[in-house]
Amino acid sequence: MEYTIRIGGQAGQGLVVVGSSLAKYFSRKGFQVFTHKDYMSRVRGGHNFYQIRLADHPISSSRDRVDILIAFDQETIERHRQYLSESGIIVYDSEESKKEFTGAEFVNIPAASIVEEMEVHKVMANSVIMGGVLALLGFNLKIYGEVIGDIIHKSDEVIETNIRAAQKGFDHVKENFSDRSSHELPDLEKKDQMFINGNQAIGLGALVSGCKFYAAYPMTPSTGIMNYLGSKAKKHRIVVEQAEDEISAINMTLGASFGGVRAMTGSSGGGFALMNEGLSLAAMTEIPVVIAEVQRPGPATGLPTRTEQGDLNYVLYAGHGEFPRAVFTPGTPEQAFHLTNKAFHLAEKYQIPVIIQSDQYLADSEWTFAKFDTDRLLWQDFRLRGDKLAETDNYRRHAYTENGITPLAIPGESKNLVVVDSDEHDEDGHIIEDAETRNKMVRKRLFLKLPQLQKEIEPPALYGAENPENILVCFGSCLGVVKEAMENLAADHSLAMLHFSEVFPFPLTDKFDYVELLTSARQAICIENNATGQFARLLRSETSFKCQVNINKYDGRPFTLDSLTGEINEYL
Amino acid sequence: MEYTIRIGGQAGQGLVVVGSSLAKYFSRKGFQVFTHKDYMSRVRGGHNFYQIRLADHPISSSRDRVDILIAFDQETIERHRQYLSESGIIVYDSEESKKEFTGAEFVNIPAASIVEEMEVHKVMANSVIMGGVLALLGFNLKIYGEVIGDIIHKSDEVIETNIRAAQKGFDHVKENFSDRSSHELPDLEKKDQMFINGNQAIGLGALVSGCKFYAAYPMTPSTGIMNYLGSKAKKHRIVVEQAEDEISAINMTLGASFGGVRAMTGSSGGGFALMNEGLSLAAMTEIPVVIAEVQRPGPATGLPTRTEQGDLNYVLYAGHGEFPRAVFTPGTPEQAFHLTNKAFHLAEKYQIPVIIQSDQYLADSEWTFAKFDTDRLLWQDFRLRGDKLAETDNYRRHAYTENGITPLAIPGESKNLVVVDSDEHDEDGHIIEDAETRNKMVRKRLFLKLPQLQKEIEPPALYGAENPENILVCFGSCLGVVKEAMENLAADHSLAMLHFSEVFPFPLTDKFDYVELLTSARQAICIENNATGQFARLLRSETSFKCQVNINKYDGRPFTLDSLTGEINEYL
Amino acid sequence: MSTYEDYKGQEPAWCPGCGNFSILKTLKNALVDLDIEPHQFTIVSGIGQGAKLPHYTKCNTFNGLHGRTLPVATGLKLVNSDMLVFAIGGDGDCYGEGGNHLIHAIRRNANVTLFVHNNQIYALTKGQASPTTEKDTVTKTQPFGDLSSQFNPLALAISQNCGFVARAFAGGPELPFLQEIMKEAINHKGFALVDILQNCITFNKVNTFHWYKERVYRLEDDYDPTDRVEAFKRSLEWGDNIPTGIFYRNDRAPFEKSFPIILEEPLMRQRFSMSETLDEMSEFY
Amino acid sequence: MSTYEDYKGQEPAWCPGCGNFSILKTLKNALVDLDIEPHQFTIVSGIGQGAKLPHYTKCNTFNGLHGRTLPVATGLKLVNSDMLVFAIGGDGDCYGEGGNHLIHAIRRNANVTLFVHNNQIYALTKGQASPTTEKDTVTKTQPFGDLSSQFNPLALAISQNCGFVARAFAGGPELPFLQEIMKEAINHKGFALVDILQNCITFNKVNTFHWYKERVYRLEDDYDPTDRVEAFKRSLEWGDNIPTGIFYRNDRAPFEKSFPIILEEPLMRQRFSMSETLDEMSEFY
Ligand SMILES: Cc1ncc(C[n+]2csc(CCOP(=O)(O)OP(=O)(O)O)c2C)c(N)n1
Ligand SMILES: Cc1ncc(C[n+]2csc(CCOP(=O)(O)OP(=O)(O)O)c2C)c(N)n1
Ligand code: SF4
Ligand code: SF4
Ligand SMILES: [Mg+2]
Ligand SMILES: [Mg+2]
Repeated sequence: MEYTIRIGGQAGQGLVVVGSSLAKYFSRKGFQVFTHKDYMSRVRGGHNFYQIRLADHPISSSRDRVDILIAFDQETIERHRQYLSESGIIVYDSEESKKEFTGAEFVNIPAASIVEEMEVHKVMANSVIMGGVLALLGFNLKIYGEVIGDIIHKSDEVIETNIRAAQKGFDHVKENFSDRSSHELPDLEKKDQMFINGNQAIGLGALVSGCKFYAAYPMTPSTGIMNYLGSKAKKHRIVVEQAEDEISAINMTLGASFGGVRAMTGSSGGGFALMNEGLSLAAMTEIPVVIAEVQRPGPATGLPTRTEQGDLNYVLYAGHGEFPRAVFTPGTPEQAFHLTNKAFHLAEKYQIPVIIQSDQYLADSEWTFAKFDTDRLLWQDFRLRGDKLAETDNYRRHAYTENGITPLAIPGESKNLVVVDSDEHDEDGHIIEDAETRNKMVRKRLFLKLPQLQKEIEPPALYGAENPENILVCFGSCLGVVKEAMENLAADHSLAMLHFSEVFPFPLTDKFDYVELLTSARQAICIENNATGQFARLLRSETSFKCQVNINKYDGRPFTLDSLTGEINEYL
Repeated sequence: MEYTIRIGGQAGQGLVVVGSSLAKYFSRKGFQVFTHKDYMSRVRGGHNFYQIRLADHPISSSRDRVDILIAFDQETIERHRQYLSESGIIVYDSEESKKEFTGAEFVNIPAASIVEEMEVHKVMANSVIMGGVLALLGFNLKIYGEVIGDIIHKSDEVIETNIRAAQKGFDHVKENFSDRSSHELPDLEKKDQMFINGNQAIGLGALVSGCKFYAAYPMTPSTGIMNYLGSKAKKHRIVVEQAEDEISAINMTLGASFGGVRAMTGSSGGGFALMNEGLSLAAMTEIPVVIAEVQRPGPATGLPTRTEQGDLNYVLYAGHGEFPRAVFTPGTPEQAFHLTNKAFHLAEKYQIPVIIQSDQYLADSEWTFAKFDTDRLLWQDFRLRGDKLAETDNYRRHAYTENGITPLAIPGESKNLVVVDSDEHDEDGHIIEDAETRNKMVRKRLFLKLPQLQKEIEPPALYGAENPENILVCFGSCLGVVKEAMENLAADHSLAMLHFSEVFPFPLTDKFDYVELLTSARQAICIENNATGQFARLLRSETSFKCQVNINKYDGRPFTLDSLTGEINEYL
Repeated sequence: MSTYEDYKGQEPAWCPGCGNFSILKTLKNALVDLDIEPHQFTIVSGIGQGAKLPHYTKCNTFNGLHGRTLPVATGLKLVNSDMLVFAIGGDGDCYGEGGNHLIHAIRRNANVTLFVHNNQIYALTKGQASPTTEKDTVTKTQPFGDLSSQFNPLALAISQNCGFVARAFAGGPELPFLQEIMKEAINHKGFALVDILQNCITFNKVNTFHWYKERVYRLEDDYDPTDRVEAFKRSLEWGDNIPTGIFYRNDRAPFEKSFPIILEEPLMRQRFSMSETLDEMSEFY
Repeated sequence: MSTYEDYKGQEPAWCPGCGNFSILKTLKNALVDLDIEPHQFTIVSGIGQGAKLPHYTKCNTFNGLHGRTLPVATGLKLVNSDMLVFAIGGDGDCYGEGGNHLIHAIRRNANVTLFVHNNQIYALTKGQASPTTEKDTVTKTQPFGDLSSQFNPLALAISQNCGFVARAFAGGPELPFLQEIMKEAINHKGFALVDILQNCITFNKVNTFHWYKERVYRLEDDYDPTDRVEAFKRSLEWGDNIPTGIFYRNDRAPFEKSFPIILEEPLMRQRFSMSETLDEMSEFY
């Protein structure tokens, strides 16, 4: 069993509230849910949609075909009717669209007049629609109030009215479209299912990792991370500060980390560009920092509310000079959560910058998951503080050590001085210019740390056949859709996929020789949400292996299951 | 015949004046000269040196062994005595060093007391020393006044005094060290030899290419480009503007280029970092821009006055989003001159950003060259202006064309409107969000231009044997030293070298199959002035070819001939 | 003669009721009054709701990066001193991300007219505090309230001796006044800052149309805009009574008039001849 | 009790005769007077000649990027409100590259003391004009002369209601006065700007030691530093007579005191327990 619901209309009409309420409802009922948002860079008007896929089996992508189209305006009908599945339904309010449609697919719910009759605020029309949709799908309204309460955070009275409105919509459908409304669906076994998007997962990951400072400048689609941490700032004692610009954001973050707390910043490509000098500073001063780079299509302002994987090369090599960094490209909110945790762990352990690269698709897509496994979370306080610090004499911030790592002392908490410098420096942190010290410091900062860091990196995940003829290769947010596409095609083809979520330092082959696997296959198909195949290029520069086929998409939209399956199939 | 002269002392003692006067003198006499500077990031004190190599045959690097050490202080003697060649000489003033040395290598020139006797400014002591050194080398003082006049730009009287002082030094040596002073050297055939460093060559290249606007923020070692253009600003009508920061610099430059002139900016790594967002903007708006990135060792402030090739990856991938660019890495001032010209040509032709990457070593090293071949210079006005513009109707800034290039109109000079946007846009330059236009624009900006651009790129230069067993691979400023090292070793080994001065788009193999050459050799040795072998990595990512050996230097100093020769030899 | 219709551009993507519509309309009216044709001026804008404006009229346009309007405008003005150059951005654009450029644009005094759509909020990014947001306003990214004091653009401009400093409200009866100020600003020879109070109906529920309307008043007829200290004093007024009008003006020489090489002819019209430069090579002999 | 010797740092790499030596010495004296120990304070500095200062004393040091001292200082102060935080930079650093941060640091009002070594020139990079360079000064990168008007840091600070605004001259007889101002600035609870006139003997041949010495005078004893308009007026004086002293002060609440979560204990001393956060996962059920 699976359905795709697409809710289309203008910005400001409440699509997101309708969409996320429905999605959360399905998730609570124990279904697997996957949503994605397609919205314009404007506050009112335009055309946006919110898409929900729900199923009783694991899903991880969006489909092109729509089973229920909820049209908030006529444009939605015009644009999306073509995608309707055979037995698909279009839910609309003929008064709103100022037009009555007669096809069998149309379900007219007079939501506006229903709320007028009820003498309640017209925004309640959305609840009427939701009630109707739930009826069409064969759900009941049992936990509807609970869900809507969680989403809109309003008074009991308002929630009560919403429930009444939903009931009206529900009844309307049951009465007038009994042929279209399914039999009542049983609840699935109630698990503590999480329903979470990529931005929230990064925020939550930071929270549980002890992030105490987040400075950033708003930039779509990264702002959700700041919003999440902002919502927890009081309760969990996090300083969340909006900087005057991104340069300030990263420098504040470094000041905070230097001061003794775990600190993070985030932005999208344009803001990350402004942080590059600070990134290089973090490296030189060996100050831990975690940076989230949530991509949107570039260059420049590009398509601010859309998605792309066009900044991979950029985060790999950003910042002048040579220094170690780790770059993670999570494929799911769950990976985003764990990799954010790992990012803090490695940043603190090696005193390096760690970048989590996401994109609008991952940031805004909600998934259902079994509760994240908190036993896997890493936490260790690597800072030199308390008694240990008090007992330290003659602390030297950059003292040479066997592994290149000098314990990072908290300034001000002992007589020891903590001195860092953006110039090349000696063990004490003071400016030097001689070749010998320079060589030693490069050795400490770069050559000693890098191999250790590399050992921390997990190899790519393999899904599908073990000795496949065809291998799909991808990284980051393509995971879900490539995996489902592979599953679609696996019956007829010898097929597997490799997904890279930890891309730098590039994974070694000792735990899993994926290069051997790639070389043995007949062909490797690299699938990327960008124009130039940046991951394929990285793979080649690290392993000399060149993928035979590249599938790229760079129109600002994510891959969808049906079209990607078709495209891959052409090469099989 | 060849000599190496090293002039050491503190900042503020006038080493550069002495060094460049001598060097220019030798160049005017028809000798081949190569100089390099080693100086600290301070204005007074510390230890600096200026090194001159002169020969009657082509040279292109610095040596470790010194034939004449001019010591302005005792520290110079202590530091550099160990590098003295067998018959080497140390010129010093025992009064200045407060110590008399007795070894045969010492030539004491009491410059301070000579000028005191002459009752002239004590800075003239430097001329005394120069006169003495010329005597030691067997030169005469014939054109000394002319040279010193060109360097110090002072009144005839001052120059006259300098000449008299030099004569005193000359006479002093002839009288007291007749055994050490060589026979008079004949002038070599007087050619119009140029004597020029990398920064000047880029500035000159910009000037002759019609650069009319240069905005930058001072940053060592790139400031010399701005200084050069500043010195020509009035005469050649160039707006040279110091911006409040590098962000402003690149945005001003784009405003100027949009307005209708050839425009350029420059910085070192840290400033370039701040320009990244603007770089991406140039790409999106299709505004031509030339950027000079003159490297110093990083990360962060690093070693501000020293050299490294650590930003190669950075300039290749800087800026968010995907767009075409060209990156040039000249190996000599002559190449810097021509590649700057080519940079302007390609930037205007394809309406893209072009980056010239240099480094402190190339920026500050002076070379002698036969007069640059001006017949090779490219110049064509690609802008839509004048009659052609006046006749244009319905101009659309980003109109689709067969080759992706839309003529770039000058705004304000006709009724046509010029509209550019950092958002994704339509042919008119107005904001769009639809997938179809996005795809077309990526095609126009990136996919149509890139192959044409790639055809403009010259393959690497091959020097040495034709079917070599060993190939030295390098890029940028390593050219000179690797070439001489190869020549040193060529007698005993089958050896050649490849030098890449146009690295992006990476050269095709159709004109010269260097990949074939590399693959056929027994081994390729990649020599880079950085820690991580960035060029080797680029080569691999583009060709899958992996160099067998990497020689890297990252102590902030350039390779020198003797030690590099030795290091290469170990692998042969 | 240009007419209002000549300035018809793309369909605005603003919320119905947004103050930006009034600014757009008023600017067009000012341009008609001044008889400026679309190709005679360039709008350099940033990123934000207000910054979309050039697309909604007809003109040469450089819709650049968030915060970076003024450097672009300066570069353009320097190479084409015949071009009328306007810069348009939001309060976040001009006072947040672009704060440094504002200081230095004032110092340079290029003949650029800056119109700031000051809605005291980051609108395009959905409601974060901007530098001009009232202190202690709580938003999603200001969970403890905006703890910084409110930025005062007029006082800053006056502090650096900006050649033209004005404020107006883009609302109903004040639009003719805004139009007059726009015209004065455009006619001013040198850098001009016009801070325009603009209601954002969606994200700023404090400084609403009515909030502004109740508070704005005009500087007195006998107010002397050449008195810098008095101007400073008046620029500090905010709260129940918000003065509007031209606070300060002076006649510093415009930046581009100080470059001798572009006095006779704009740079972009000067023809280049490579051969005239080749002599410079001899300097290196 | 700390003594002058406790602050002995690396050997300065400044030119003999540079005004920076006086600033260094005076700062050390001020610290001795205030009995601040080296580990109790952090100097955040930028890049430039003056910005090398922390290496030449003893203290916690964050010698960061050119222009970026204030954000670093703010971040540090927010996580360690017990730390005394000074920011040190040059005129290029603080008023050029870092201009935007200055505006917003003033607005935030974190308890950070900013000492600007204002030598009216870019010294470390060898003599380009800085924002405070006298107009029309010709340098290699200002071939037409510096065509921008001189930046006025005090007026800017006063315009944004900076909590403490002072100027002093780092020369001979004025050093005790500088020392007093430094102490007042350090004791001020909130953001303090101290603009220090410092002679650069190598690159600034106009504003020399004697140039300053002949011109500086002290604000009158009965001068009232709480009068913002008067302060503004006095901040405009420059030329033959250059006032020094505390121009303006107020008692705005310091930024870090407005964050309820760090009032009881500095953030970096608060212990984190992962288990306390795990409940937040249930919000996503
Ligand atoms: C470098 C960069 N940082 C952040 C953004 C995201 N961004 C776009 S508009 C904006 C703020 C908008 O506020 P304002 O300038 O006041 O304009 P308004 O929308 O209120 O008119 C921000 C933060 C961006 N585009 N570029
Ligand atoms: C991003 C960046 N741009 C430029 C520089 C080069 N730089 C170093 S110091 C300096 C200016 C120094 O002037 P100032 O701040 O006044 O300090 P001073 O040397 O005069 O004390 C510049 C431009 C840099 N380090 N970083
Ligand atoms: S969000 Fe505010 S500023 Fe933006 S268009 Fe709507 S009302 Fe106007
Ligand atoms: S150059 Fe100027 S500021 Fe720098 S140390 Fe020398 S005198 Fe001082
Ligand atoms: Mg705004
Ligand atoms: Mg200075």
